[in-house]
Amino acid sequence: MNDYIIEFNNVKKYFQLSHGGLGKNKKIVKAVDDVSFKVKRGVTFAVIGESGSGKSTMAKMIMKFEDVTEGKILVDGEDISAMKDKDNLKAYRRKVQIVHQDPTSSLNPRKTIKEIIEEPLIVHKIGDAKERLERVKELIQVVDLPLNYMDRYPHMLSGGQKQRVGIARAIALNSKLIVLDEPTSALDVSVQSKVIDLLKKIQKEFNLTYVFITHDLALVKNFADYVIIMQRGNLVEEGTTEELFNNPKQQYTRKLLKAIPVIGDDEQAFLDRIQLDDHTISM
Amino acid sequence: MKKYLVKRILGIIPALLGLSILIFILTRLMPGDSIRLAAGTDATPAQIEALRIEMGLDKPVYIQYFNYVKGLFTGDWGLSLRTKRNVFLDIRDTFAATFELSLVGMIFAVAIGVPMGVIAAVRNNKLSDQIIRVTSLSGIALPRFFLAILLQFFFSYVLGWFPVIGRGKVVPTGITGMRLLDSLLTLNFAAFANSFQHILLPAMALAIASAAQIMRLTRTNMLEQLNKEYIVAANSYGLPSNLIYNRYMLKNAFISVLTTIGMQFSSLIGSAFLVETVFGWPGMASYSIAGLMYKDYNAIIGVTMVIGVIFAVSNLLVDIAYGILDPQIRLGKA
Amino acid sequence: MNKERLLEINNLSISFKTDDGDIPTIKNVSMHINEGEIITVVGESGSGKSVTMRSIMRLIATPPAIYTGGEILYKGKDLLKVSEEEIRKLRGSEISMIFQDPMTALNPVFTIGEQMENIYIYQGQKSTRSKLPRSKKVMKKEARARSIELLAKMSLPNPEGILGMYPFELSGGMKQRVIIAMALIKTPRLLLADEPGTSLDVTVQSSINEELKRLVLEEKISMIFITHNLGVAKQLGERTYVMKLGEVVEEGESDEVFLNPREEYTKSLMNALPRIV
Amino acid sequence: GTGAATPTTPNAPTTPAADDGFLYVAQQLVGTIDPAQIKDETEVLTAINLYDPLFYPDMENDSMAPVPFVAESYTVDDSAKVYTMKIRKDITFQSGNKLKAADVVYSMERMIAINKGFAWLWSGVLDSAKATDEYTVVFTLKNPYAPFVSTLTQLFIVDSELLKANKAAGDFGDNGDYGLAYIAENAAGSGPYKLAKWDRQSYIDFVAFEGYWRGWKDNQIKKAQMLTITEEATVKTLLVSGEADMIHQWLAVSAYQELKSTSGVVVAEDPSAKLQYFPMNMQKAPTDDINVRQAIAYAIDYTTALEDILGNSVAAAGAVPVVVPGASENVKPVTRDLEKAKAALAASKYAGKEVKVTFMYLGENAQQRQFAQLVAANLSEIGITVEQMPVSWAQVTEAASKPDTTPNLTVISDSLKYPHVDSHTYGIYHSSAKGSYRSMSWFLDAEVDQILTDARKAATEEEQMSLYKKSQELVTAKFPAVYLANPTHYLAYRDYVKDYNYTGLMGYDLAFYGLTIQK
Amino acid sequence: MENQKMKSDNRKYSSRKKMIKRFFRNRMTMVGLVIVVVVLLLAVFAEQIVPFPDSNTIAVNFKMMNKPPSNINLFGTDEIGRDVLSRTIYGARYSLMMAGVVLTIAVIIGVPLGLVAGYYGGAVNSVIMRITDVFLAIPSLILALTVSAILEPSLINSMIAISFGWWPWFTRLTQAETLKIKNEQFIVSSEGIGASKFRIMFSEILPNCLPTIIVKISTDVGFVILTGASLGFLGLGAQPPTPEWGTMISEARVYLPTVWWSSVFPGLAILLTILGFSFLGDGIRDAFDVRAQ
Ligand SMILES: Nc1ncnc2c1ncn2[C@@H]1O[C@H](COP(=O)(O)OP(=O)(O)OP(=O)(O)O)[C@@H](O)[C@H]1O
Ligand SMILES: Nc1ncnc2c1ncn2[C@@H]1O[C@H](COP(=O)(O)OP(=O)(O)OP(=O)(O)O)[C@@H](O)[C@H]1O
Ligand SMILES: [Mg+2]
Ligand SMILES: [Mg+2]
Ligand code: NI
Repeated sequence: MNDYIIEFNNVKKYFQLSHGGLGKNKKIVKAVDDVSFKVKRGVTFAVIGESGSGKSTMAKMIMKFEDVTEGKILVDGEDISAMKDKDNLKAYRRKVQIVHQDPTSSLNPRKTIKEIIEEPLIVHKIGDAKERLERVKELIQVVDLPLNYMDRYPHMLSGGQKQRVGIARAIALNSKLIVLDEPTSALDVSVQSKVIDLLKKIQKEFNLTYVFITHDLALVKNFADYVIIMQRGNLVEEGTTEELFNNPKQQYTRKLLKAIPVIGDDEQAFLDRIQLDDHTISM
Repeated sequence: MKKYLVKRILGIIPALLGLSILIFILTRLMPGDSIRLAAGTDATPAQIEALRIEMGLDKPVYIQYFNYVKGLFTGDWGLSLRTKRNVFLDIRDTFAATFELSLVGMIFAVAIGVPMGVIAAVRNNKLSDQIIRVTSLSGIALPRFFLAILLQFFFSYVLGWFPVIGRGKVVPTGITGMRLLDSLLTLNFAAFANSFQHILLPAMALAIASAAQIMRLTRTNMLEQLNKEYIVAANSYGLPSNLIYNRYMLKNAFISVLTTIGMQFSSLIGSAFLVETVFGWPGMASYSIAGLMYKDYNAIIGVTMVIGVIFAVSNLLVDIAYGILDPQIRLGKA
Repeated sequence: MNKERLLEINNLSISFKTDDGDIPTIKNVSMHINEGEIITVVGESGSGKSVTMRSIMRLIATPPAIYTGGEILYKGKDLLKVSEEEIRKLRGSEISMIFQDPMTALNPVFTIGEQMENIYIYQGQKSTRSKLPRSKKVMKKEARARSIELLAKMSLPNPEGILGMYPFELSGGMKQRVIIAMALIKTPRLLLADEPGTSLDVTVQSSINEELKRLVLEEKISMIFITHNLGVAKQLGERTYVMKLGEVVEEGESDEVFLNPREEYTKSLMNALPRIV
Repeated sequence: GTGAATPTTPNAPTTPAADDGFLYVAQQLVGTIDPAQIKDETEVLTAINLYDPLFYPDMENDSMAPVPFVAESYTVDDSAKVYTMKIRKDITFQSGNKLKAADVVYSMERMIAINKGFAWLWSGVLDSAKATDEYTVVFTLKNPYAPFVSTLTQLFIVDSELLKANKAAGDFGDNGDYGLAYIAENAAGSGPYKLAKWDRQSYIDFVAFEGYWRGWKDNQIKKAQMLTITEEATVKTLLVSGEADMIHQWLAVSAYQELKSTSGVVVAEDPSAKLQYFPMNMQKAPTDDINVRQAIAYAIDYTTALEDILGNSVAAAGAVPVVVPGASENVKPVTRDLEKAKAALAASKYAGKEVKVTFMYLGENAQQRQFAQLVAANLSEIGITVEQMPVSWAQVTEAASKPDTTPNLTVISDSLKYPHVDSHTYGIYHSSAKGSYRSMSWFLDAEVDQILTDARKAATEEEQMSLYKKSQELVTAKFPAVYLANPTHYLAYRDYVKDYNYTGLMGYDLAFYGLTIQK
Repeated sequence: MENQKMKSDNRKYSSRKKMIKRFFRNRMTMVGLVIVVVVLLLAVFAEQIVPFPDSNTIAVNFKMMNKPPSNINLFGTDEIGRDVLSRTIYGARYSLMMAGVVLTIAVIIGVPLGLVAGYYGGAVNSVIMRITDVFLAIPSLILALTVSAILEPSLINSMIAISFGWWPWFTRLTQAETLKIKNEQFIVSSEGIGASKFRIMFSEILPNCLPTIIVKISTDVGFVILTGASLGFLGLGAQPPTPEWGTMISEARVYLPTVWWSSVFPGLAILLTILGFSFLGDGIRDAFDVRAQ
């Protein structure tokens, strides 16, 4: 078995704007431009970057919502761009799941929690109605929701609870790889920390790999094992979380770190050591 | 904007082509022996056959269609079975009257509907709102022809305020064929007054239903605007309420009303037929209805195509207006 | 400190009429701000920060809102009692508000210039037909000059160009700066900043906050800054109010509140915060 | 209208639409003003105003019998095939040209060559038309044709010089297009009125032709408009409010009853030469059985139809309207007799079976709707089910073309095509007339055919009439139709309009020249 | 911040109970509901209610032709002597049936097409929407007239004829809604679990379009009845003795203004019904959408 669950090999994704027309000045957006990295199994792999830097595009390519313009993405050692037909794709989607940023808009407002969590099981024809119900109950317990929430509609849940439903749905198929696209940016700090704790718990329990997309560096510090930093479609820096915080190499990374709003004097002191103009961190 | 317009204009062509095929097929499927009627019901079989050949109806349908489309571009829209004239000429003679009526009707509808909608929204759920809503709904809720008869009866016959029928005797020098416009162009105010007096009732009969719809839509959109953050913001800057209502909200609300206006215009022309019949308005109505009754193929197709073009053009104009109002489109995005 | 008291909220209570009956949303909230001061209000989502601020400007529709008690004294005058006319005069000129979401707080179909100009010319007027203090032409010129000045102060490149642009032509950060400029166009005494720019990037957001603080200090404007980011609160404000479920649960000097929280709630907020050290 | 000066209704508008001249409201648009193409009432009326026919109904004696008009006198030779006609010498066309024999010949030749409108009256009949001198025309027929002179009321004389001068390229050899293009827009006649303006979708304006050979009196109409309005309520309002001076005959009967009680309005009621009847398809089950036809004929409630629906109309006695000379007095109207009806049905081959008939009528016509309801109710009493088929006129004409598309019963209103009994005997029941709305009975009978052919050739008037009458008796005995009524002809006008005179021949009663205004 | 969005979304999709509450609170909606219920009851129990139960059959009474309202005939009698009140009550049945059938057909054809066009996008969308445009470009009246001329006049055929021009509106509406909904996260997330296109269209998107569609249906009821009336005006609608309101008006209009009762009463019936359904429609919309309160 391959050590790496995901490999990006010189992946590019270009979008063409203003298509059609009379052929002149077709604008191209290089959403992801020649990016390579590898993700080990069982880790939390953080992707950081300002808005528009290509984070979500990467997530979409992993999910096969978007095709790769150039380069190769291997998941479990398999080239996913080669997967073309419907059955392959369906099988692939049992393996890889995504949790979206906004818990409200990612749940169908006209379905009950049970229906929402059950849907992947139905789609993949897993079990009969009774077995599925058991599985849904189990999942609801895994994400620490009361069982009687099953018949509620999304709008009757709080943001954090909704996000838990999203997570339950993502792990329903026993997927090993979960992409988290800013899963907590819509949540309050207090709720956020609970969700992160839950994610950590589940990760341990089921040995999951997370691709964790965020712009909150403080969160990364607490949650991720490995970090890559994106800027305008390019991968500008990568390393373990420790490395990155203690020894940021790129000016851009340091700017990101400096922008973290902090409370404690110790934190302030930590940030104060980071100099924007040169590479050294004064002790 | 330019690209956007070019795209829109090009988009019209397939629609019109489809329209011509659809209506061509439909007319051929209509029952009734039009040729026999056209020849006169006492005509002999030989007379009928001669006319059939003269009209080209002995040829296969696809050839008839092909000839028809060819004719469209050369101004030969086929002979009307009833008038034995080129349909193009028949429509040309009547078009201006119908168009003027519909246009004035549309102007009335907007002039009534939009302010009413604004008032209803401002007074949301107060008595005046309810009254406006109920009366406007009553406007929608009567068949237009019935409304026309009632208006004519009360305002022309009982009250004697307006003429019963026609476009008036004081005719301005013809330029566009639309009398109100012509009389303005020639500064003939007597003709304007006379024409206006004549057009008022039919245009109203036509406008009321559309006005009610426009009013409803304006009201809904204005209410939606009330909850927009930028309107709350505008209030927070201490701006006068008339500025907020009549400019900040209305301009946004009107953008979506516009689309409806475009769609309404063609249905207005369609309904104009019913109103014209009642008011003896010399427009396309009697021509088209007689065309339908007598299965006058070329007349039906001609009229439908003309209305189709108006539909397309009015939607195009709406798109342009849309673009002017909505900077996002005007400046070439989206 | 012996600065003049600018605004004082005493025991403000507000309920909302809903389908489930009247729900008390703001409960006995008291706050104050002095001339030249910057204070922050923190609290989790739904704790009533925005409602409190908007009620100062009387921007909440009644109904559904009902003022069930308390007073809001601005320079000693109870804002809840003044006429519609008076409050309109105050809005934008004495008290201004910065809206949180730059995407929705600008009217999409008018240029930035038109929108700023309207505020400059018509702020406080009863109607657009009311008599203006100076001729419209003169005022337009003044409005333009003032707008350019403010946009430049907000570090926006090419302010003149921006005046002719529509909101959709600007980036989120630019829009947020424009919104701030709009709030400042009449140099208010009190600025209510409701989480400005939180929907933007961290880096953009922090630079906007810095610029805002600088401008406010420069123009000697008092500011109430709302945020749910404790870090931001600490960086910006001298004093901080912590709100929870419509109540003020803790208040004090910012350093004090954050470093030595007294209330359980404040402590739990602090604990939930991911820390980098 | 001219009535505007003295409004008779308190609230009549002060500015009527037509404030100068006479306003006549017609029910349908004029499609053509070419006398060689005209076919319906409004077109005939237009032609009468613009042109002069060779013969005219005898209006003075209140009769539809043809009297010489453009023709001064005529003689027929012994073979009954050669008609020699003297043409009046005092007629000038509106162009200033003199009307001469050549114009008459040209008009007839043009008619037959174009072969539209009323050409069918002569196209199989006429052998030649020749001008033997400036004012003499000789028509030679292929066979004797009794109604020939009657048909000449439909021959309007066109100005041959004018048309020749204005001819365009066309299919008629030397004659080019026979002036079709020109005459489509212009009048080329000698009639009392000139064409002032023709708005094809709305109205025709006429002004008096000062040089008209019959001259002008003071109170005659010098300016007139024929305006087409299809909406009945509008038509009534126009007359009642005084905007219109005269309105057409096609409103619902109740409208005229109502107008009668309106002050200032006169409603003329005359027995008409129209036939309102329901031909029964003799080639389609179950009306192929004479017993069924008989049952139907006896089941109809004629009294209600005549009194309530048609309002004081005369019961029809067979196909020929009672006012037409030559109508057989042996043919009597059928009256309702349910016993007879039931007995007849029981005697039919459909006895004991479910009998169902189709009934076609014009859906937009109030009267015909009422007929349909009445017939449905009446026939249900003897156990016949009626399937109602409301249609448009186009569909009636199509249905009439074949026996299997022709419904069991159809409501037909048939007016005289020429003032002669031949129109409603030969024209309806001779087998050569099949396939039109007039022959929806699909009556085929060799004996009747022979008698009708003989009638046309008969040497003497007396013999001719007896043959026509005999045919009527033979036809009626077979119950080819439910003969309902010779409905009363109604016409409404303002009371200052005088000298209105109904003779039964389509359009002639409305000729504006014959009306006077007296206030 | 985003929480605010969450809150407003919460309200947009507020619970059924609240929706029902809101629905019943509005006075206009209640008026509408009462009217609609009454009309429906009249339609269903016409036989039991009407004073002259045979007035929608072939029964004739020419002696009673066009009589004004009286104690016996509260709404007067028509051109055949039938009771106008009875016929107006029967008319509810036919007019509502017409609306029901037309809208059912229009929804069955229009909604799936709209879903497919909106969801698939691209060429499929262009083709469907171009065809839709063609139908929209013919005024519905002309289209209905032509089609009903082809089909021979009858109530059923006029329903078919009207449906012929009605479905495009539903296609347009559904397509626009679908375009909006299709980009919501929850659709993407359904795709993410491998749901089929069919499932996404009908199980995910459709339920979210329903409120809009229901509101359109409720307001369209009136327009269908009116279009039917216009067909009747031109002699192509329901046929005698069927007492469909539009046909009743157009048959009776030749007797105007003297005999006003036989057209005015069915006219009022249409008016009331349309008011009822419109108020109801507004109520449904407001119930679904609190922002407009
Ligand atoms: N379908 C598309 N068509 C065209 N451009 C696109 C498309 N999707 C993304 N882009 C562009 O690609 C770039 C990267 O977008 P992406 O959504 O990956 O950014 P992100 O890092 O996720 O930002 P955020 O933090 O705001 O979510 C942006 O400039 C965006 O405008
Ligand atoms: N129009 C309204 N009707 C009913 N309740 C309302 C209304 N507006 C606000 N509320 C309620 O008032 C409470 C306070 O809302 P507020 O917007 O002040 O919160 P906030 O502290 O600003 O939160 P956030 O950080 O999300 O902006 C919430 O529970 C909200 O649901
Ligand atoms: Mg993203
Ligand atoms: Mg807030
Ligand atoms: Ni927030």
